[in-house]
Amino acid sequence: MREQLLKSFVDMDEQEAVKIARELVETDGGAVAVLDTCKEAMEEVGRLFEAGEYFLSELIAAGDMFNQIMEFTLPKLQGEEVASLGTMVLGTVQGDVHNIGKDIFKVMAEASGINVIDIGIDVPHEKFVEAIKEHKPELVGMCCLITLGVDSMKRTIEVIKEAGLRDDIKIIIGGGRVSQAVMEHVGADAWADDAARGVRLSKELLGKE
Amino acid sequence: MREELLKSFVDMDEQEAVRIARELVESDGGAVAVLETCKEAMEEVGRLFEAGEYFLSELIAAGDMFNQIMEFTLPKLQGDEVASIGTMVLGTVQGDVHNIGKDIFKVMAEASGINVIDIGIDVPHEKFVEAIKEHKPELVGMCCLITLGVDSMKRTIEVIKEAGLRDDIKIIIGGGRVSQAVMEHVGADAWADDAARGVRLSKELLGKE
Amino acid sequence: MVSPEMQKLAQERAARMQAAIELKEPDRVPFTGLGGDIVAAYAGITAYEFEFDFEKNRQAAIKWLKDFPADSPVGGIGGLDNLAMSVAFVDFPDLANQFFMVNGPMNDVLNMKFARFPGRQLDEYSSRQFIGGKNMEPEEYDELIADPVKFSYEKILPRIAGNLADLGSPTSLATMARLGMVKAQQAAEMRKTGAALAELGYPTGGGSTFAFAPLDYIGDHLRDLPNLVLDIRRYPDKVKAAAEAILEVLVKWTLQGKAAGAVQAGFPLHLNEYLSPKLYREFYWPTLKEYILRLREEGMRSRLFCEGWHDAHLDTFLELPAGWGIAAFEKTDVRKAKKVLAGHTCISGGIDVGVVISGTPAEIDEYIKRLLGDMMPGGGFILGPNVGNLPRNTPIENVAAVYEAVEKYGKY
Amino acid sequence: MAVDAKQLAAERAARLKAAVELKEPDRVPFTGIGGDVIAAYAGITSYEFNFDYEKQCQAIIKYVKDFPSDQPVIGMTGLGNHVASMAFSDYPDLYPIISRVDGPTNDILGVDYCRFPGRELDENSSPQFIGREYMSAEEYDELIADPVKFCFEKILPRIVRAFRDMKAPEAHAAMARLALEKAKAGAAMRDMFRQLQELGYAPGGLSVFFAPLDFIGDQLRDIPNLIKDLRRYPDKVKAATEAVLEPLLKVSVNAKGPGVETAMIPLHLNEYLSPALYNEFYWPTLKEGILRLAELGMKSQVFFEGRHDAHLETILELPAGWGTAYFEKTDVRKAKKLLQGHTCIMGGIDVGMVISSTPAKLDEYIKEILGEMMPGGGFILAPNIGNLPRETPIENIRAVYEAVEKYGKY
Repeated sequence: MREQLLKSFVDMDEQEAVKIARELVETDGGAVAVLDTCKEAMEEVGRLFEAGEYFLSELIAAGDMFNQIMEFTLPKLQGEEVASLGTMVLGTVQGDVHNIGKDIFKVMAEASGINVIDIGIDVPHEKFVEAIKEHKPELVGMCCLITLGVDSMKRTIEVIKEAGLRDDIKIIIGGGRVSQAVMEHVGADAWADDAARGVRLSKELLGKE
Repeated sequence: MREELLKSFVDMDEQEAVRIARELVESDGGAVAVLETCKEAMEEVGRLFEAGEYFLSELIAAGDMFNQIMEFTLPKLQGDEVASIGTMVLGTVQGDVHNIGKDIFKVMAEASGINVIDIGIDVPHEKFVEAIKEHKPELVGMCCLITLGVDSMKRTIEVIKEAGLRDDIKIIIGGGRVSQAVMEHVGADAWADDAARGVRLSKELLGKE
Repeated sequence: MVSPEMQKLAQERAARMQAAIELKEPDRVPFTGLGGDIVAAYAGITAYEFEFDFEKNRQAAIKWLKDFPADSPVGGIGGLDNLAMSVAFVDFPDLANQFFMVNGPMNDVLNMKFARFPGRQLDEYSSRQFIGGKNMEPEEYDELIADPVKFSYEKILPRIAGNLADLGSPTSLATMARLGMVKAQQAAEMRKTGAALAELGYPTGGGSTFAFAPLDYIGDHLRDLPNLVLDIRRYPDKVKAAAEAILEVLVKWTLQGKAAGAVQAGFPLHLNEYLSPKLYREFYWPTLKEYILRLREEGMRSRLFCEGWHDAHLDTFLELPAGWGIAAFEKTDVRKAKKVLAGHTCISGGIDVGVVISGTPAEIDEYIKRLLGDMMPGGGFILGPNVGNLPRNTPIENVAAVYEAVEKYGKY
Repeated sequence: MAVDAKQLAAERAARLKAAVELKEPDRVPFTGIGGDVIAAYAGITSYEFNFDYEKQCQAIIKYVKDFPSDQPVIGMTGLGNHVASMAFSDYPDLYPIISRVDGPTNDILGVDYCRFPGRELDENSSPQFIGREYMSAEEYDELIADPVKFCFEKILPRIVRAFRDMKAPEAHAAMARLALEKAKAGAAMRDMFRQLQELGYAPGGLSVFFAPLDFIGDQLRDIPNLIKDLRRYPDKVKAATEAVLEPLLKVSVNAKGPGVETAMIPLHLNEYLSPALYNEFYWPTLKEGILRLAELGMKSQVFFEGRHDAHLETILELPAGWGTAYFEKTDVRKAKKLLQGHTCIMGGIDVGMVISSTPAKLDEYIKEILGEMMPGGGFILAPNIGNLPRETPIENIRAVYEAVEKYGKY
């Protein structure tokens, strides 16, 4: 059953994957099995994306399937603690109000076991600092779609330094306009301009790859 | 009954006048009686207008009553010829497309027994000549509301002269902007800037006053 | 740039008008000047060109004013009253006034039922004409009374504007955009004309805006005059209630003109001539009077152009406070009006256009001399034509005779 | 206009034309680089740049004077109003006033997907498009039956606050106000284009064409929904792309005019789609659009946003000399190997470098890119994305222009 769920999920066969997951989750220990299989499937989809075989269309479809299945699986997991790889505070920087990139990344990050705290779009610098103090995350993710975000990221990281929090966290920047040069310019630890790469690098920063 | 009809008509009591006329017209010879009384009433309204006691509002109301009563009276008159005191060709001159003045005058002129041939608005000079040849009227009425009409009237009368028809007819000009000075300027026989005066002078020109 | 002499001339002209309005004796009799279709003829252009070509219109106005200077400018693009549209958009102060005067190019966009323009519905030498019609049924009085703005927008506008017949359609929305485009072009032209007039020594500030007797709105734009006259008999209470409801909307509309800098409101009176004194006092005058008083509270003067015969209603002016404004007369003899209104109302008009058309220069000189002799003493008088439109082929020597006579006999 | 300005304009136009015709011009045509930085360079806020026509024009003229290039760099002052362009596609004379939403227009219309500095955003942010789902999946059939009528009656009221009730006076007043406002903007633009002509820039601009699937994705269904539709309602999506093609072409023709003979085609969904989905849903109507535009006398300049590497070969299905491929993330060197002599290639300057690098490194960077891309012609140097942020170091920008001057000669 797990094999069929994994295969249908990775092959983007929505009806099939949801059908099998519904059956499996009813069997005892089924919920955990479904969750792990879906995580594995999402990882496989990410790998196919980075290999250039899958594209954003597949990432979005996968994220949508993952959410559908989690809707009837997570309630059954109340008992067992879901092993989380770590916590990430995620937000789109000030002046940028796009969220499409952030949302695709969030689904995949959660699917890979990262506990994501989403603090929204157009996020002022101080709000990042408050979120870091409150949730004590290992990771901070800063998204931006337009080039204007580059400067916001730089200023946000400076404010985090001034608050003496820089060394407690790893910072990854993401979005259409980031690159190695931009990462060095703003002083972040990693960059990704697609969700799959972002999840992979986040796990590396958590020392989990 | 004729007295009551005449009084209610002149007093602008529409319901009453129409009611009495309906009754009277059923009695034999009633139709002619109703027609004569209404004509007399219209003449009285015209006189009150020229005396400054009645105004256009009364002229319009009288014209409206006259038409309502004629609707059920004329069909009954088929037999006896309605004595007409003369024929008039009536039109608004070229370049002027107003008809409100012409329409009020026409109702009163017909009510006073003049057989009016209405040749419309914005009437080219030649059309007046054709209408005169066709209907051989004793009278020609030219209306205009705007000052532009003054010149059209002048040119129309010149064209009528050239067609050798000037001496067979009498010409009366009417409308808001005409006056004694304008009448002499265009070469007409009479002028009137209100319907009541227009009907009275038309009858004078027909030698009927 | 406006030369100092022209600025001084503009101030003199403005002061002359103001003195007359304030019922005083100015240095000379203020003269509004003659104009109309003749301005186009004098410049050798057709009525069509005068209505549709702003540049030619401006040149014609400038040529006319250079040869026949007066105290207020004449010429410029005119239009037909489109009050139903101003009422429909009265909640949009930046637009309501822009839609009131429909000129040639605007009518090409709107296709108004009442409009007749040279070169379009008329030959290219005819003057533009407003042909009213019945746009409302008697059964609709209650709807009009309940909300004149909503009624004018939802019911009347689609019936009178060809391209707004189907509100909410692409055509109706496109029409409004095109109207905006035409108005934008015209705003630029107006500025150019304003500058040209300033250079000819004409005052630019403190202009006049539009106003309308509430009952005339029903007569001209809703029921048509004959029907309204009959309505007054058949539905007196509804006609009165409608006039009251419309008054509120029209005052709001005129005050928008004040906000844009106007100090005077001009009323064209139409139904006045139709009504007996009794009907005039009962149906027409009450809301018109309140309108004038409300404008006065806001610091605005009114100018009433009493078309046709106004003799039977002259005394009603005395119900207004002295100095309320200007009464312009078409047919009522200004001498007769002066006897009733001297020292109370500024009187305007006096020159019978018929005389200018058909008289001789000598007769005209005598006519103007006698007129000024009777009217100038005591001030409070503005000389002008009884009707604003001289036909194209009015003899130019007659026009010159008028101006010369005013020059000769106009000094106080 | 001074003689040398006219001559300069002719040279620039010829330079660009030669590149598009896959020849070697005298110098490499350079579109210049700018964006939000234009306002910063003139010392005004983005809000002022987007809402004050005079300040906007002065800022552009100041920037273009100091940083001359082959096309005037005028920055981005608004967003496309593509649903309105389609809804009114039968009214070509309205195109100039309804096709774009700038700051003042948005104040009048209230377009749902617009965010402007000084309004929804802080005063130094840039205008942003935040679309959402404006059409439900059940409405595909209506869209297919009559896209223009559907866009007018159903979508316009959902995205434009002033058109919530199309019958209401507000909607009609908005149209009149829009025209009046655009006339003010037009007057300022005419004045700016006059000054640009004196600086040696021929008047003109770009028409626009929208890939049918992008129109559905961006303007109607929102991208995530559209992508799911590809699996759930494949036939309807395909039929919809064919149905909207005709009106979209009509919009491009409405925008055509003197000096406006090229249609800009910004792609969005290309980067999202696998080759299979790209070839089944996206490319067929985009390709037909480009071919039909050519028939209508318009060249295409396709802006391949994001990574287009997986679909690069499809460009070879177009006739040689069809137009220009403007790449954001696809490496122009890689594109050149495949498309040399077939397609004019545009791009090459990584905006990230200009923001973060140093003048010396940028000099080297431009030298290297020009060395590889100029030989054989058919290349236009341009930034990979059109918007340099306010804080971009001016010395970096100057370094780019100087490097192009130095190394740009054939």
